[in-house]
Amino acid sequence: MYRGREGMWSWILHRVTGLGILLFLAIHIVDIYLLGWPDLFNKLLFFYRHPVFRVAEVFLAAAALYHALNGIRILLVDFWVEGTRFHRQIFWAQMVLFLLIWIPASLWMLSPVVFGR
Amino acid sequence: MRVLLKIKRFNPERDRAPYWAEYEVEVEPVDRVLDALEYVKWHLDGTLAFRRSCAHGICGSDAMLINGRNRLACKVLIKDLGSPITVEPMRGFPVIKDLVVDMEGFFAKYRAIKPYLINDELPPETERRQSPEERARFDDTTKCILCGACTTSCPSFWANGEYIGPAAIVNAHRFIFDSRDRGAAERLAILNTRLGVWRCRTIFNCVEACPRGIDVTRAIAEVKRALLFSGT
Amino acid sequence: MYAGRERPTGGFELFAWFFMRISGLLLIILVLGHLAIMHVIHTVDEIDFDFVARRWGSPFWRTYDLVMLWLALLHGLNGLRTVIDDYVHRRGWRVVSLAALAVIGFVLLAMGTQIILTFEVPSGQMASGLP
Amino acid sequence: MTTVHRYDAVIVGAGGAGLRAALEVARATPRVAVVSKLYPIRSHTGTAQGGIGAALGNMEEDHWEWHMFDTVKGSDYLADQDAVEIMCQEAIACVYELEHWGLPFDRTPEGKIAQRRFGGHTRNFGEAPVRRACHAADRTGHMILQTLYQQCLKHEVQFFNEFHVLDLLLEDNVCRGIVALSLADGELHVFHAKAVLFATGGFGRMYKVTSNARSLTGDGVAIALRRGIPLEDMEFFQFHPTGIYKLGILISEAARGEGGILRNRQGERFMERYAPTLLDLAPRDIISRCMYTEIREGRGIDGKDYLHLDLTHLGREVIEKKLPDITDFARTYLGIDPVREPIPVQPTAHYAMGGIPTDVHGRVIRDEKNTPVLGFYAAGECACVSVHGANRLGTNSLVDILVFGKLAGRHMADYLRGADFAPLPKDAEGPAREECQRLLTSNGAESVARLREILQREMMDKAAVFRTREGLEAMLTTLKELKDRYRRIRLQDKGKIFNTDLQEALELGYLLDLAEVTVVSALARRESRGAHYREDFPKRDDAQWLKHTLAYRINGEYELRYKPVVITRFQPVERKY
Ligand SMILES: Cc1cc2nc3c(=O)[nH]c(=O)nc-3n(C[C@H](O)[C@H](O)[C@H](O)COP(=O)(O)OP(=O)(O)OC[C@H]3O[C@@H](n4cnc5c(N)ncnc54)[C@H](O)[C@@H]3O)c2cc1C
Ligand code: HEM
Ligand code: SF4
Ligand code: F3S
Ligand code: FES
Repeated sequence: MYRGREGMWSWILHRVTGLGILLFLAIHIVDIYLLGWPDLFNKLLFFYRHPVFRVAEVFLAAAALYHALNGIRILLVDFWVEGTRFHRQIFWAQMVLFLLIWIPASLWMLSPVVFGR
Repeated sequence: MRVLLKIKRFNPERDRAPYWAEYEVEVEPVDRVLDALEYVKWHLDGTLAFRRSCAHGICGSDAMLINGRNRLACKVLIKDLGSPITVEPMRGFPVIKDLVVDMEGFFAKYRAIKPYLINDELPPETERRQSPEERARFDDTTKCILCGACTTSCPSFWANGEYIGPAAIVNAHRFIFDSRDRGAAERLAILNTRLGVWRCRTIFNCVEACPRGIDVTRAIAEVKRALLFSGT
Repeated sequence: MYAGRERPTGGFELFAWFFMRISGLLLIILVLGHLAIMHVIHTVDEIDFDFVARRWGSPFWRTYDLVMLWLALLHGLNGLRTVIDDYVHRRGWRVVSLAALAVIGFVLLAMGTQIILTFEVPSGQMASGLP
Repeated sequence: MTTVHRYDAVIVGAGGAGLRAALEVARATPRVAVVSKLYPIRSHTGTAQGGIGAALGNMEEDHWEWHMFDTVKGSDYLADQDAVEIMCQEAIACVYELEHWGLPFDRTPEGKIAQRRFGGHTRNFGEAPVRRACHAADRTGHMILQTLYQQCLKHEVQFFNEFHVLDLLLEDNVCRGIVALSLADGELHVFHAKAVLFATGGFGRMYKVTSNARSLTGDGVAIALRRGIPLEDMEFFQFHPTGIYKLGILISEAARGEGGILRNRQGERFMERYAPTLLDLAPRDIISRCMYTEIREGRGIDGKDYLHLDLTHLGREVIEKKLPDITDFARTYLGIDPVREPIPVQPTAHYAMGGIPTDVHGRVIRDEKNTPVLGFYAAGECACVSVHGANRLGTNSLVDILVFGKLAGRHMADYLRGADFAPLPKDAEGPAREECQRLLTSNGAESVARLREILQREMMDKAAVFRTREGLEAMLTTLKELKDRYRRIRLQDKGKIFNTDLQEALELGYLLDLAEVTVVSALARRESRGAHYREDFPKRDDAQWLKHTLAYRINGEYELRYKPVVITRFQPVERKY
C-alpha cells in the first residue's frame, strides 16, 4: 500500500462517498417514481423505517456531509492561490467540523430508534 | 548498525514473477538508503540492479518506492527509516530489472508538452530582459529533475497510465509562466484534454514525493486556472 | 500572466471540471438542506405519500427538488464517468460502459423529472408552506 | 546480434559539452546521434552549482581581458593563452545564447543576468574580486543541462540513452565510429560515423572523497588512451576546498562568493594569513593546500581533518534565496542548518584539468606537433585544450564545455561536408565483445568493489593535494598490484539485462588506467604548479617545467613527451593573491 497522506485518503473517501450517494440517489429516484402508485409507495416505506435503514441513513448523512465539506476543500485548493499550501490544515479543520455536525445529528436521528420518540 | 533491507526483485531472464529478497546490511545511521543498496550490491549480491549517479539528489536517477513512499534513495537517511526498510521499483512503469524501470513513456510525455522555449522573435544582441518578479513567477518549476517520483506516486496515474502526469505538467508550467515564452497557447491546448490536467484530482501524493520540494499541485492548479480564466 | 497568443478556451473536459465545482457549490445548500429537512428535522417515520403530496403542493419545493435532481444526477454521473475513465482501459469496454452510463443516466433523469413535474396533488390535499 | 547504425556524427556523452556540440552539428546535418550511458539530464553537468563566468559587466565594469588574465594566472601559467583568449571572448556570446534558449538566469533589478563573485576572478588584473559568475541560484548547471537538452529535443537530435560506449573505431589516424553496449538488453551496437566527439566528463571517482558522481569514471579518456591517443597534463587534478566532510558533496564556491568564511578550530579566518587580497576567494589549489596545512598543524576542528565553512553571518534571506540547494544538502545530510551553524568541510576531489589533448577546434591531437586525428573530437572535462592549465578557476568549466562544445561542433559540421564514411574495421565490435566476455567469464576471487575501494583510498592518500616521490612510487606499485588483481575478478551477474555489475567492472578498468597515467605524470613533474604540489619540489620551475605533459601508453608501458605552452599576452610571474 502506498503510504499517502491526507491528500490521498481524503480523495479515496471523496470517491467512495460520491459513488455511495450516487447509488442512493439512483434508488431514491426509483422509489420516488413510485409516487405514481400511492399504495405501493406507502407499502414500501416500511423499508425506510426499518432500523437497519435508520443506521444506514446516518451513514448516508455522513457521506453527504463529508463529501460536501471535502468538496469545499477541493474548491479552495483549486481556486484559492494559497490553497495548496494549507490543504492539510483545511482537511483537519474540515474533519473537526464534520464530527461537530455529524455526531449530534446522528444521535438525534437515531434517538427514535433507540428510545422511541 | 544492522538493518534489514527488503528489496522487491525481478530479473526477467530468471524469474517468472517479482519476489521479495531480504538482506542484512551494515550501515551507519547517517548513511543513505543508496549506501545500503550499494552495500548489498558490493558485498552481498552483485546481481542487484538499480540506477544512481550523483548520490546527492540532483540527477534524478534513483527514485524508488521506499517504505511505501516515493523518494530518492540518495536523499533519505537510514536513521529516518529504522529497520526493516522496504524498497520497490516505482509503480506504473514496466520493470526492466529489479529497481530499474523503463522511463521511455515518462519522457515521451515530457516531450509532448514541448519542453523548450518557444519564441520566434529576433532576440536582442544581449540578454532578453526579465524582471526579478517575472523570473520568480516560474522559479519553483525550474527545479524539476525529471526523476518521476511525482508521476509514479499519483493514484490517478496508476489508475490510468495514459494520464500525462504531474511531471509533464510541471515542465509545461515552467514555460507557460515564463515571460519570454510565446508557446503558452500550444501547451495549454495539449493539457486541456481528457488525459491532461483535468485528470489530476488534487491528491497531493506528488507534492509529498517530490524530492525538490516543488509544490506540484499548486503548479497544476495554476495551469488549470490559466485554462479557465485569461490572465491568472 | 503568461505572454503569448490567445489562450485556448472551452473543451468538454474543462467544462465538466468546472461544472463539478459549480454544481458542488450549489449542492452543498441543496443536498445538505434536503437532508436536514427530511432526515433530521423530520424523520422517515413521518414521510409518506401524504407528506410528499403536501410538500409538492408548493411550487417552491418542486423547483428545489427538480434543480437538486438535475444537478446531483449530472454531477454524480459525471463523477462516475471519471471513475470509469480511470479504471476501464480497454477501448471497447470503455465505450460500452460509458454508453450504459448514458442510458441509465438518461432514464433516471427522465423518471425523476417526470414525477416531479407531473405529480398531481390529490384533491383535498392542502399545499402547506413548510414541508 | 550486433546492430550497426550509420550517422554522420556521433557524440558520446550528453553533459553540457556533448549537448552543446550536438546542437551545433544538428544545424548542418540531421544525421547526428548522441550516445550516453546515462539519460542526458542525469549527466554531471546538472550538479554544477555556482555559476558560469563571462565578462558581461552587468553588475560592475568587466572585460574579457581581465577574465583571461585571471584564468591564465589561476592556471599557474600553464594554460595555452590562445585558447584562453578565445574562451573568454566567446564566453559572453555563449551565455547570451543560453539566455535566448530560455535559461532562467537570476536577474538584476533592471532585468539583466545577475552575476556574483567567485574564486580567483578579479577586476583590473588582480585588484579585487569582481562579480563575473552568471548564475541561477545554486543550480546553474542544472539549468544549463536542462536548457541544452530542451533545445536538442526541439531540434530532434537522436538519443541513445543508457548505451555504454566501450570502444573507439580508429584506424590509420581516421576515426570510423564507436562500439556501445545497450544496458537494457546487453546487446552490442556499432555506430558507423564520419566523425565522433567524446564528451564523457571527468574521473573524480579514482579518489575516495569526491564531488563527482558515481558515473564519472573517465571512460572516454581511458578508451582514447587505449587506442593510442596520448593524455595531456594528467598530473593536475583539482581538489575543491569545500566538500561536505566525509561525503565529498560539494558546497559551491558561491557560498564564499556570497561572503562565506573558512575558519579553523580557533575560529580564526586563516586565509588572512595566506592570501591577504582575495582571502577566501583565492583559487582552489591554494585554499585546499592551506586547509591541509591548518589540519596538519593541528588546527582542524576538534583536531580532526576538517574545517568550518561559516555562513551564519549572511542571514537567512541570502542563504535560502541564493544558496537554496546547498542549504538543503546541509540539512539533509548533516542535519545542520547553515543559517545557524557552520558546515564541516574538507577538500574534495573535483575536477580533472588533464585529458584528451585537443586544439581550439576540438580536434583531438596525437602528438606534440599538434597533428589532428581525422574525425575524432573531444570537448568538456574529458578534453584538455588546455584552458585550465595547472588549476581551473571556478565557473570556467561551464564556460569551457559551452565554448569548446560549440567550436568542436562547428568544426565537425564543416568536416562532415568534405568527409566520407571510412570503412569499418573488420570485426569492428570484436575487441569490445572480447573485453566483456573476459570480464563475464573471469573466474578469480577478486571483487570489483574491494579493488575500487583500495584504489580510491590509496589515491587519496598518495596522489591527492600533497605528493612526494615516495608516495607516488608506492602508488605505482599498488596500481600494478591492483591491475593484476583486476585480471582475476569475478562478477556475480552474468546476465545480459541491465548488468551494472559488468558496467562497474568496466569502469574500474578505466579508473585504474587513468590513475596510473596520473601517477606516472605526477612522478615525472619535479616541481609544484597549480594543483600539482610536490613536497619534495615545493617551487614552481618555469625553466624546466613550463610545458605540457603528453603521456602515451605503448604496449602497457608509459612514455612521456612534452609540448610547449602557448604564451601570448601574459608572461609568467610569481602567483600571489
Ligand atoms: C558538484 C560540482 C559542481 C560544479 N560546479 C561548477 C560551477 O559552478 N561552475 C563550473 O564552471 N563548473 C562546475 N563544475 C564542473 C563542471 O560541472 C563539469 O566539469 C562539467 O559539467 C563537465 O561537463 P561535461 O559535459 O564535460 O561532462 P558531464 O556533464 O560529466 O557528462 C558526461 C557525459 O558522458 C557520458 N558518458 C560517460 N562515459 C560514457 C560512456 N562510456 N559511454 C557513453 N556515455 C558516457 C555520461 O552519460 C554523461 O552524459 C562542478 C562540478 C561538480 C562535480
Ligand atoms: C454536497 C455537495 C457536493 C459537493 C460540494 C461536491 C463536490 C464535488 C467535487 C468538487 C467533485 C470533483 C472532485 C474532483 O474532481 O476531484 C466531486 C466529485 C464527485 N461527486 Fe460530488 N459534490 C457534492 C455532492 C455530490 C452528490 C449529491 C453526489 C451523488 C450524486 C456526488 C457524487 C460525486 C461523484 C461520484 C464524484 C466523482 C468522484 C471522483 O471522481 O473521485 N457529489 N464532488
Ligand atoms: S516534479 Fe519533482 S518529483 Fe516530479 S519529476 Fe520533477 S523533481 Fe521529480
Ligand atoms: S498526486 Fe496526482 S492527482 Fe494531481 S495532485 Fe498530484 S497529480
Ligand atoms: S543518485 Fe542522483 S538523484 Fe540520487
